[in-house]
Amino acid sequence: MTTNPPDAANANDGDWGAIHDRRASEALILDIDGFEGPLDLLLTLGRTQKVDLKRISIQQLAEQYLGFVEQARKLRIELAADYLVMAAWLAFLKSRLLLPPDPADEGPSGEELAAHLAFQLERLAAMREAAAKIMARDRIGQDRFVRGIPEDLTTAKRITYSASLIELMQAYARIRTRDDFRPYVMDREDVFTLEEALEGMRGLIGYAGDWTTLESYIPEGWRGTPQRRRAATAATFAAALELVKSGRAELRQSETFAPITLRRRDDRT
Amino acid sequence: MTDQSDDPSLFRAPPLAEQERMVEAMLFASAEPLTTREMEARMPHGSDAAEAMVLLRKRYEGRGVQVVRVGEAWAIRTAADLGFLMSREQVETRRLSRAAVETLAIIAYHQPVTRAEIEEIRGVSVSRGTIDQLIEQGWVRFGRRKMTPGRPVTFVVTEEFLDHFGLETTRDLPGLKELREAGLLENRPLEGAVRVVGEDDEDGEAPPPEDQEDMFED
Amino acid sequence: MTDQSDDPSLFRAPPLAEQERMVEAMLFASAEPLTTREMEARMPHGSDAAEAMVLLRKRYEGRGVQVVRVGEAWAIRTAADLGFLMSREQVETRRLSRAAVETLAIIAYHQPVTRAEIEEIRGVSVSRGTIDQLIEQGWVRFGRRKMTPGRPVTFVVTEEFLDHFGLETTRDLPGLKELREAGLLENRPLEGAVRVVGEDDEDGEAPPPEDQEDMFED
Repeated sequence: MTTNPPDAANANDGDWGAIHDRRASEALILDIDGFEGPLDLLLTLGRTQKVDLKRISIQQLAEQYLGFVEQARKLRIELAADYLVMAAWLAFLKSRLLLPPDPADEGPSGEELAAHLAFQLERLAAMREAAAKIMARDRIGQDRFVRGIPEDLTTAKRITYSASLIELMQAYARIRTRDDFRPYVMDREDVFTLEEALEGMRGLIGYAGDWTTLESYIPEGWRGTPQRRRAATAATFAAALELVKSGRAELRQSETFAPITLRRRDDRT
Repeated sequence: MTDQSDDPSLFRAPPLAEQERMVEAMLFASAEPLTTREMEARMPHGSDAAEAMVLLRKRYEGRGVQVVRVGEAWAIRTAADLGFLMSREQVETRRLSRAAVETLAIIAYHQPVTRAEIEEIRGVSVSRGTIDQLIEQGWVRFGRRKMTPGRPVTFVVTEEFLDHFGLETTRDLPGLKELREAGLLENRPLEGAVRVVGEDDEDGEAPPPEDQEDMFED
Repeated sequence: MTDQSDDPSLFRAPPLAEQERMVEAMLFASAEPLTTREMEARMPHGSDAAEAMVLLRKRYEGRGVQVVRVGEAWAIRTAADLGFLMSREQVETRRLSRAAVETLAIIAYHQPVTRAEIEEIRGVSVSRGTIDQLIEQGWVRFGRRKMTPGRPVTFVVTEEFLDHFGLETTRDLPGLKELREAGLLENRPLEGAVRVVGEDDEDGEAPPPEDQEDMFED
């Protein structure tokens, strides 16, 4: 008893063309790494239709592609995700092309989608051809040559600086007479800023449950010269007002020019 | 300095024949193309490099070396038919991958073109390395950003590309006119068309459906 | 190549004009001078490079480039009278920065002066670049080291400085009183002269006011 292996039986059933086609598609599958993505594969499949790309049957192409994916699956070849995306889309396109258009459907019709795919294939094929034409041109270093002993066409950039004697003297005078312009100088050494005062008081106010004089918040080192004391007093007073405003302290003065005192404001009362 | 300024020769440009000698010397000396402006900057005051170039170009017609235009610049290159003599000078250029060659062609024909547009045409994502390779080769550079959402960068081909492939301008790309007439240089995205790449494209968005008809009417 | 060897035209030397084109292209592209023998080895069989060279030499007579003999070999070189086109110096004049003018003034008035002293007088630190710039310009040079601890280098102004500013010696520089009398003291400090003391001051306090007059009375 002789039994043909199933493959051979199938081969006998089909005609030569079918075998040829199958072999070709298997060859494609084995060459899957050689493809630059699904569009490239479609283009290759499309070429088997042996027609002008403009008149390619997208429906037939979709079937070829789906057949290819099917084959790959049978041969347990992992296809990259984008090949599967293309397969799903082509299946959708095929159904769109087969069914009568649904007037409620938004977006392009199946024909429009098919025409666009044909355009994409044609464009890709055109770019391939153009690339080949470019690469076949007379190229530098192969057909055309540049000067073998180029000379340096140098451009030395020299920067010179200009300055006049007057500028020089004015600059010197400016440096040497800086002190003459003291009124214009912001001397920060004797400035106690509101920020500094606030920072200091925020740290201390928590402890001031009882009325404490504002003066006691003036930091050490700012009570000496009148100038410094004045600056620090003003800043501390302003900072105290800020704390009152934000509800963190209370301020009290018994009479005009009497010492100003403040204490923490207890939220819970 | 002042005593020389009376010398009229300083204010008279040299004869054109002399200017022709000058542009000839400069173009011979330089391996890179030179613009007439660059040449004029080196020539005596009042010189007209462009006019001198007309003479020079004519002089070298049919010779073993030729004066060629490269974009805005000029260069002297050996005649292509004599390439066989230069086997010793031949430079082994790194073979570009198929992806790189295609990408280069797409940039040349579609420039300025965004990466998303290149991907749309090729149907695959363009690896960073492919464009880097072309930039490194000196054939591609960044163009202006596109004024579309996301302001994507664009790519254009360089003067070196033109020089390398013997093109005067990008208008001389082979088959450009036919491709344009066939509408194959258009970028016409279609809503609902398959997108196998470009989930992260900002500029790859298809236009809203109401614009669609317009897109096809050009 | 081998399949072409049957072609009878290969055994007939090309016309001399064609040979002239060939030697021209080879000399242009070659990185080193070529002997007629080397050229002939590359040319079609039966060519006479020496004869082609006679034509080529004549053709380039009086041109911007010339065919010259280098030992036993030939090369194309720029005509000697056009060498000036190859190198060009572009001079750009810039205004000296405020920091540089001040530093220069201090060096002029106080030389020899150390960097620490300059900083003390200016009230701000002096960047390395500022002094370098003045040295490069040729206005300042290194003086003798000071015989103080650390033996710091000093800076002095150069002859070129005196020349540029039209001074015979630095003693000619006017003092503060003269500057004031000459109306050279501005009524108010220039914008930016307002200096918050201690901001970028490394050396701290400016010298006490009583020293000031002395500095000018030399």
